[in-house]
Amino acid sequence: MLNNSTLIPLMVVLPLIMAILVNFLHQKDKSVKFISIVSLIVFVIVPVVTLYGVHLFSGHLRTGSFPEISKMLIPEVYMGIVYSYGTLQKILMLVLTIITGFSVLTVINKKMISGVYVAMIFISLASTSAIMLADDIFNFFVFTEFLVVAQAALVIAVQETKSFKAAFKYMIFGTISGASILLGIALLLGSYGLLNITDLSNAIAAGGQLNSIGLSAVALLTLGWLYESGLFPFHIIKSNMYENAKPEISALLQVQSKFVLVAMAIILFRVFSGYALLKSVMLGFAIFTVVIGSVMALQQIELRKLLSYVAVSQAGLVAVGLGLGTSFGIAAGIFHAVNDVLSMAILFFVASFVYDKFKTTNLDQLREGLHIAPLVGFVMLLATLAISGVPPFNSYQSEWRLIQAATQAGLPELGILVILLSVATFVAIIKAFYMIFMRPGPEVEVNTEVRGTMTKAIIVILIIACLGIGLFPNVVYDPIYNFVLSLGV
Amino acid sequence: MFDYILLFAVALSALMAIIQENLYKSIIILTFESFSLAAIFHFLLATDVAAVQAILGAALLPGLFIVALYKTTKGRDE
Amino acid sequence: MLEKVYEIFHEKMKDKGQGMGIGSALTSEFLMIAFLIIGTILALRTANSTILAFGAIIILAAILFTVPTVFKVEKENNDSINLSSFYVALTLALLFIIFLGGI
Amino acid sequence: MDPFQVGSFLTAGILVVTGLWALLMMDNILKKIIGANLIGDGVNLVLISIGYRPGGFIPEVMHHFHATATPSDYSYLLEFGEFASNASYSLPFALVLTNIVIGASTLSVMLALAVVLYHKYHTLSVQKMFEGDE
Repeated sequence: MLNNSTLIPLMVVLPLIMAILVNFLHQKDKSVKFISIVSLIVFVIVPVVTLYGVHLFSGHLRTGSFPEISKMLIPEVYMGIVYSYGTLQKILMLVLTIITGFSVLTVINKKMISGVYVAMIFISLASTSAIMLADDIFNFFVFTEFLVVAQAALVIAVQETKSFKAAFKYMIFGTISGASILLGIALLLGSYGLLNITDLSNAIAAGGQLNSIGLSAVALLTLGWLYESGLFPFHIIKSNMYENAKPEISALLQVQSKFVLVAMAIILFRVFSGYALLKSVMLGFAIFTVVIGSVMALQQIELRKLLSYVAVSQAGLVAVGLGLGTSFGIAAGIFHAVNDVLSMAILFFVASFVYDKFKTTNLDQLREGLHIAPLVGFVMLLATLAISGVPPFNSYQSEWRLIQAATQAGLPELGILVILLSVATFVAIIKAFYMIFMRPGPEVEVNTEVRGTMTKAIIVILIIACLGIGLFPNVVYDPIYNFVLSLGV
Repeated sequence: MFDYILLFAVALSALMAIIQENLYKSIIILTFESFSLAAIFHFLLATDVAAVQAILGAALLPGLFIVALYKTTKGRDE
Repeated sequence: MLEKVYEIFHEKMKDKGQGMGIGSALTSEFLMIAFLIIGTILALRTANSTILAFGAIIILAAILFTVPTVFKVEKENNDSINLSSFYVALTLALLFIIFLGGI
Repeated sequence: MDPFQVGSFLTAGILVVTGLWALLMMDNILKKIIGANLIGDGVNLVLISIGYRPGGFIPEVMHHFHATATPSDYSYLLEFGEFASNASYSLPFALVLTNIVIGASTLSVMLALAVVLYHKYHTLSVQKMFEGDE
């Protein structure tokens, strides 16, 4: 396990280098296109060929015990950033890079290519991978800040007033959450003198009961977690971001925020292992987000807004699994994150197709789409079934495990709530499906230039992936479950 | 003694910068706050941070704010 | 009974599309009610059965008086920055009370 | 704890609370951004105060210690133990440097957005911007 794997930092460094490179190549569209396609292939290959292990930047493996608490002598502090790469990171990295690739391909196909735009996508990819890999709490913080700026820049690039407003709100609250994460880190550093997550977790576990400084740090970091994953008080801001980005970028943004949710929750569980109240609080916020998200999704008459709220409520469902706190629940939550990201990406790509083809995503103005795009309609129907947990698809497997985990954790009521929520999600999206594709009425204006071959290929590939995971869930689920067991939270 | 006065000055000027109605004055007070903070960093034995904070707080930050304010109030006059 | 509820929703949603709109609003209304009941049971089950009984009755009364809740939820979730700020401040205070107060 | 350190923590608390108040309650968009800046300053001050050691010396400026130095060769250099027990703790300084740079870049993006939003709505009031018609 502890081999010093040199390829691990490439997952963060390569996207950053490529971002700088394509940023310089502004307005040279052909070279940007070439470089992005080549680098995307490399980004997908790197997680596959990397060996599991840890990478130590300028550090050495700690031998022996961790330092005494509250004693900040320099020789005893373990400096140097550590990245660790396990099975969970491999699965998440693969899904993330593949969906990033699909997003960039759609962007290229739409002739919206621009060096800065692709650079921002690459920076957000690098930040998300660093957040998932980092075993160092300050490195994690730095990349969350990068992620906020890059995501805001992706939304700003739409150049509409609403997107400016959404990005401004996102950055204002990003300041609060960034400050609260850093303050939490500062409190931990002050009382334990450590930044490495493994060491910190050992030190806190050895220290016994958390004192009031540690508890304040828990509160502050929890606020940061709520912001990064778009749970309750920040759900409006997050759904505004999804709604006002281009739909193919929203497909990327929701992947990033769900994976950051998982990564940061795992960091919190590892650092404050044995502190049960944290998990209950997470569960409370998660349930609230899920319900509010579904209720809001049911009210919408605009496709992108509807999908945004569905994405937020599904993020809440992932957090429900994590908040249950048993290893079965955590594994089910992470598995649901992977599944949900795939089916949600299909829906956002469909929204992208609809937006290009019919020039609007307002459901009141759309009708009779099935004659124009039968394949897209069929795939959207399948994706709707997938996201609401209908058996042959992947979400069924994870939601079934979520309900089982809730029952095992002694909260069978949560199982009922999860079933109700999948029904609500189904109603919300099937309403959109009916209004776009089935509703009779006069012909709508169609942009005949848009053929959407790329989008169609992407959604077909993704729905096949959904079906594959649904038929063989253990290929994905077993590594996740073993990883969660090895965490021992 | 001087360092305690600086701490007091930072706290007071932060409050003043928020309460102040005139935005130009508010930015000048903010610059003062940043610069005093740099001095406090020096007294807290972090000289390198103090240098960075002094450059950012005294030059870059008010510059950005003044440019933004100029762009916005000029638009109002038109 | 259901016709009456439908009438209420019809009245409230005159400008927001009919038919399917009302159907989904009703779905979300039932979801809210289910969530409130299940949430009450979850939160109070751990305390003791007397509190659970009283709490459930209070919540049922509250539901009866606040139906339809959906429009209130929608009003509380608009895009305004001030409302979000209020909820963020509330959450920060709540987190500190929960963790430091040790409830 | 040293009284100066306590004073720094208190000042940092005032900065954070003031900034949070401005960020959440103020209507003017530039005041909100000033509040964001103040929060960042407060957090930086907390971090720097953690590293403070009363009566110690500055690790970066005074070269009392060099990694390859031995006391016999360089008699004017301190021994490692003496250095380590007297110098202020320099890890937070690195964190603060990073945070200052991130804060400055975030601030500039927010200011640019404020300017753009001003040109759309011709007001600095956030209330009017976010509740005006689309």
